[in-house]
Amino acid sequence: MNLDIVTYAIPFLLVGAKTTLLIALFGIVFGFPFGIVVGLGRGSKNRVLRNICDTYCAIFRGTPMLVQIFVIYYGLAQVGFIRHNPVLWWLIGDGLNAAILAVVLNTGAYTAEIFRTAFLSLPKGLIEAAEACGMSPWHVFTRVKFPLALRQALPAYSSEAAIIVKESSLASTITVLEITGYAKRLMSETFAIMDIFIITAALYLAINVVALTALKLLERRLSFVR
Amino acid sequence: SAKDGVLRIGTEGDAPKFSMADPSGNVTGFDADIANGICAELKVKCEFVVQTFSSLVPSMDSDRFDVIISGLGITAERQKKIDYSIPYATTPLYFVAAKDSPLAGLKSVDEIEKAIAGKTVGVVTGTTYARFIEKQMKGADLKTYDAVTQLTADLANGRIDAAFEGSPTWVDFLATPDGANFTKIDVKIMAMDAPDVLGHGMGVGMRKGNTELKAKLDAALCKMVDDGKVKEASMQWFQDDYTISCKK
Amino acid sequence: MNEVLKVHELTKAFGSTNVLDGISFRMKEGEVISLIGSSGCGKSTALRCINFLETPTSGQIEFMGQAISVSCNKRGESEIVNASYIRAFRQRIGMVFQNFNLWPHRTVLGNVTESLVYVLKMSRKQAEEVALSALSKVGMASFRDRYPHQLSGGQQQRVAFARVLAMRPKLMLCDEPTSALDPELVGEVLKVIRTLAEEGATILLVTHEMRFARDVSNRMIFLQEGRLEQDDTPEELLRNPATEGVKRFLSSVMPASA
Amino acid sequence: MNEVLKVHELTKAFGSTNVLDGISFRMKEGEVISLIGSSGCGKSTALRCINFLETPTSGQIEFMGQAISVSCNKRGESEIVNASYIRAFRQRIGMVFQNFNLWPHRTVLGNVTESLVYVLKMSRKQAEEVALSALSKVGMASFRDRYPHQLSGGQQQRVAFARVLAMRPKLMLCDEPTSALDPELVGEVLKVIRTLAEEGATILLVTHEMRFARDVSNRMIFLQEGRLEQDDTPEELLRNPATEGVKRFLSSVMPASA
Amino acid sequence: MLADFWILMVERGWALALLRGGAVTIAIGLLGMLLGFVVATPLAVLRWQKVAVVSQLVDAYSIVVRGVPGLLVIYLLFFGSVDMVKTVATTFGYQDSVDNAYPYIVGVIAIAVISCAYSIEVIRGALQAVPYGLLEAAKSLALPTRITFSRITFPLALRLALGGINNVWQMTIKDTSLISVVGLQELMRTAAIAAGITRSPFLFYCIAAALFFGMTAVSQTLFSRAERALNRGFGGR
Ligand SMILES: Nc1ncnc2c1ncn2[C@@H]1O[C@H](COP(=O)(O)OP(=O)(O)OP(=O)(O)O)[C@@H](O)[C@H]1O
Ligand SMILES: Nc1ncnc2c1ncn2[C@@H]1O[C@H](COP(=O)(O)OP(=O)(O)OP(=O)(O)O)[C@@H](O)[C@H]1O
Ligand SMILES: [Mg+2]
Ligand SMILES: [Mg+2]
Repeated sequence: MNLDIVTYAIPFLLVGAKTTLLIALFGIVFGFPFGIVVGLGRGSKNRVLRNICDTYCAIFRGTPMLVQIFVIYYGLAQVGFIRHNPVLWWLIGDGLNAAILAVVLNTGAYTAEIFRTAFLSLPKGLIEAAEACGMSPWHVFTRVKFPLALRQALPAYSSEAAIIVKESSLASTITVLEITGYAKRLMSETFAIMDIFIITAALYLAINVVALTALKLLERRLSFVR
Repeated sequence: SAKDGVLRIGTEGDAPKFSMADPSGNVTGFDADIANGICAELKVKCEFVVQTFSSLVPSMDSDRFDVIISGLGITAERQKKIDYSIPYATTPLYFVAAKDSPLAGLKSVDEIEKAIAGKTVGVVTGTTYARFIEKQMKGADLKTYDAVTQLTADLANGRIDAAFEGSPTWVDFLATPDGANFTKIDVKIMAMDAPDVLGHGMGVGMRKGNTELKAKLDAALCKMVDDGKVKEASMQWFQDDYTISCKK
Repeated sequence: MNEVLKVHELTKAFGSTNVLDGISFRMKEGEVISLIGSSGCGKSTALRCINFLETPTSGQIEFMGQAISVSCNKRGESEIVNASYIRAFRQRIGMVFQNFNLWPHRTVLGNVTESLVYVLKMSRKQAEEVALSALSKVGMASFRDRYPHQLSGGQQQRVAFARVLAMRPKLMLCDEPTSALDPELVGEVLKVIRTLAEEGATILLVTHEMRFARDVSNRMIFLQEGRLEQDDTPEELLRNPATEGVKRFLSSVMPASA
Repeated sequence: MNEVLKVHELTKAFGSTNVLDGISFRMKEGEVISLIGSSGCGKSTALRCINFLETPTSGQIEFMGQAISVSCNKRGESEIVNASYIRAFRQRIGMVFQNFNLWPHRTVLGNVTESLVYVLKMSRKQAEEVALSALSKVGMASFRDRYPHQLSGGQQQRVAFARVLAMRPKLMLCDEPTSALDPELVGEVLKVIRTLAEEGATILLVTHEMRFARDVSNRMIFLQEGRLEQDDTPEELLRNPATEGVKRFLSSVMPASA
Repeated sequence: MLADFWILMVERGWALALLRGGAVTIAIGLLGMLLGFVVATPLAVLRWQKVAVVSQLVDAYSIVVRGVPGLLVIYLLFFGSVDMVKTVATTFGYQDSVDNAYPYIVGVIAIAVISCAYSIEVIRGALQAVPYGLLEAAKSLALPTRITFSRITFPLALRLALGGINNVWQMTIKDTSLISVVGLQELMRTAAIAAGITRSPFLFYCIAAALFFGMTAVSQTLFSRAERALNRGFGGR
């Protein structure tokens, strides 16, 4: 690997890493609770709510995220109403906001599936025990359902977190200069495709190793014998 | 080349007018005409391999094909990685802005540089244009796009104040309904105006160190420039002559 | 004395099989009733219907003057009238499950304090005190920091009992609360139940131990295949079994006392 | 008569707490032994150590002449000598769990046939016949197509018992096999166990029901806090408790027979 | 409008090209996913049983592959091996067939390597969630390890893993777009080329999305059916 290129590229890529982290962080912070709510919606007794959540998940899991991000950024921008509504335009007018929105919507759908099955697999008796002592549905959820489902869902969710970090790279297609955005620019500039690509991958790996290890430690901390 | 009698050519396939792969895999466009011309000169058969831009160079390195003909701009930076033939053509570059924009009527690069400070300018990645904006239009806020269609979409949406692209793009865009509100800023920028950033025009890319192939290609290209084949192709696709004359 | 629970014509079917077949009985404050009957006769189901963990097919449950009734609508679905009472019911009705259902992610203490903090809204400190006093009544206070999987069967059962005990429910539903306990501990639990009853709690328990049932309860209810066959004082039921079913059941139970 | 099981100096510690403290006893073919003791004294752990579901800290288990021993190496880890015998042991030792552990995704019949097909290599048809005959011994044959969650507690326990019964093990370890059963069924199980013993099986069972233990067993072993306090015939143990612990335990159990 | 569409799709042949791309996507996605799953299962079991060294290696593999962009995996696999494979193939005189088949092989392997890493986590998580007592029951009955796994552990874990596997599958089918770098014209790449050349990105990306959606809709019904089957015995909820 050419050392010149490494020293030239890294400062740019580090600037990009900040944006990547920002998108991923927002993606997780908003996407996680959002996904859980949708997951609950998919298990709800209310048929309308269930169908809405099912459809949402089917669409966002069933289509490429690239297309989702395009539709949100380029497609919605063609709708006059959205362009003239300040709040909506703030949300999608700016590449970064649109990227975060897309990441949240996308990860929400996957998270929902992870948690839906986790909730489904909880031993019935444990929930009945909570209901039987008169806990409110909210407390049944926060004190019993969620902690148990979280433990079951963590391994799969850790993958989802890594995916969020990586999918944030699609933001580069809507002009956001995160790691991949800079990488593309550097590649076309220098044609040192492999070198830059490997540095880029190393950055993603570094971020994800931290994230995955943290989640693994959390998983270990929360584990119990069944 | 790896196979006798065949020249394998890597190209993007999704660049309108330059390199267009049709559904059955045939490639047409300016790049294809250049390639076919070269093959005719060398008396070999052309074989196109369509690849994404980012995998063109690694693919050539691993001998998936022999040369890249995909409108590659020649720059010193890139020459560290691959060898180029002589430049054979270059597209004039223009800024485009909304008709009612203060940029619209400007007459020189210096005026543009002053007026564009604080404004957003879009270019397509994979070109040398981003470097040009960064170096020559210091105050501008640069946005990069993966494809021309995205650049023009954002221009039409009003997310960017101006866009910087080759002339062929603008001929098409300004003719569309979306393009009706926009105008070319009448300052023609050529690669030769700023060779250290914009490079020296388009060349054929090849693996480093293959002097024999380079010599053959240079000769073939030079012949094509001289006898007007390049001009012919350029006129056909761009209705303009982008040829760079061949320095012997 | 006040009437605490009134079960009226309680029916429950799983699919096409009737598990409970129109059961009616009443419980007064401070009463202890044992529900007896052979395995699979519907005892657990009856308890679970009272706090609506299982939705009855039809019938009415009246608790502390509030009634929830279930009727069959035209499409054959059960419709609950006053479903909003259910949480209020459950807050004052405690349930000890046949298979304990301790929360595996909480310690012994956590299992007990949970409902104190989140249902009775006690402060954590107060909850711990209450929990520990409940745990020590069943000899489990020293296990406070263990997780359920680190306990023996009998220890788990006692924690499950303490979890409900600590809530001081008006009505306690105990599904075989002593099945995993040694006779010494059964005696302890018997004492606890008696004290509770004296303090005004009402207790409905399922048990297979006739001796225990006789010692602890004011009345015994015998179920057979979902039907209530006899509802009497222990003495009366043991002496004068009302039906053949009761007689046969008892004969295998207490050959000595027969 | 042949010696079937020899437990020698069995010790088990969880972390720093000793749960079993050097237990030794022997069982001859056709013998039924009841393991009694208060909750948490280590009965279940003892059973689980015998078929190595729990690795003992040290000690030796000899079954049908084959011995597996465990010793502590220098680093304080348990080392099993002859670990390869474990499967052979388990093939001929059946275990009824305190909490049943029925497989939720298999029907009642499936739960029983599984080991018949895959361990005893019976054909599926033959396995079903054997399974049904075992199930009918505990009155569960008619539930063959139900899933475990559709059964009452006592019904689940009986299926768990039948699952082991069908295997005709040489040694049966039963952890409170009648805790969820009504007295009538306890009598049935007692009969089954007696028949098994007569046919040459050896049975080690944990129970809290003294009457049942007395009726069914040739010997009773009393554990207290992991130590074996007495190993005697039921009559002897009930009449002459060897230690204070035994005496106190029994006094709460059989006030009538004391 | 409709006429334009007709010309674009039928006369210029994009419809057929998209379908062909879709077929490549399905073939590579399906093979890659299956191969990945088949390899992931034993690895997840080793990881679950905490087999020394192996389990650390599996962990490292899964963290690294999940941690780096999928594109790198493909780049390295393809450009790292293509020279060597070419030399070997040329020596044995199969250069042409290898040239043509190799991108497909690498495509499948790369997708398998990626999906495998994700599947491992899903399966491991599910295995860990199987109540231990149920496995003890199998042990105490001396069921052979293989049978215990195939008849008890796996079906129980599969029920818990199904949602996660479904996620991995949905992700994998879309990850096939990465293999375009080895020169395969799968669905997304075909759409991208069409979008670029015809300057109708919206039309083509949306068609691609619709095709993906169609594929996942089919797989979704299969998954739902499997879920219902595996939930037998757990009571409706
Ligand atoms: N995993 C564990 N970690 C720590 N202590 C444990 C663990 N498992 C069991 N124990 C303790 O070991 C002791 C013996 O448990 P065991 O299950 O053998 O009791 P038991 O005699 O079967 O009681 P019971 O009649 O209540 O079932 C108990 O005090 C229990 O708390
Ligand atoms: N989900 C279900 N589907 C079908 N039948 C069920 C279901 N749950 C319980 N049953 C049946 O209902 C009957 C009553 O069950 P219940 O649990 O109330 O019995 P029980 O009296 O508590 O018995 P035990 O003393 O054995 O616990 C049993 O025959 C059982 O098989
Ligand atoms: Mg019951
Ligand atoms: Mg026990």
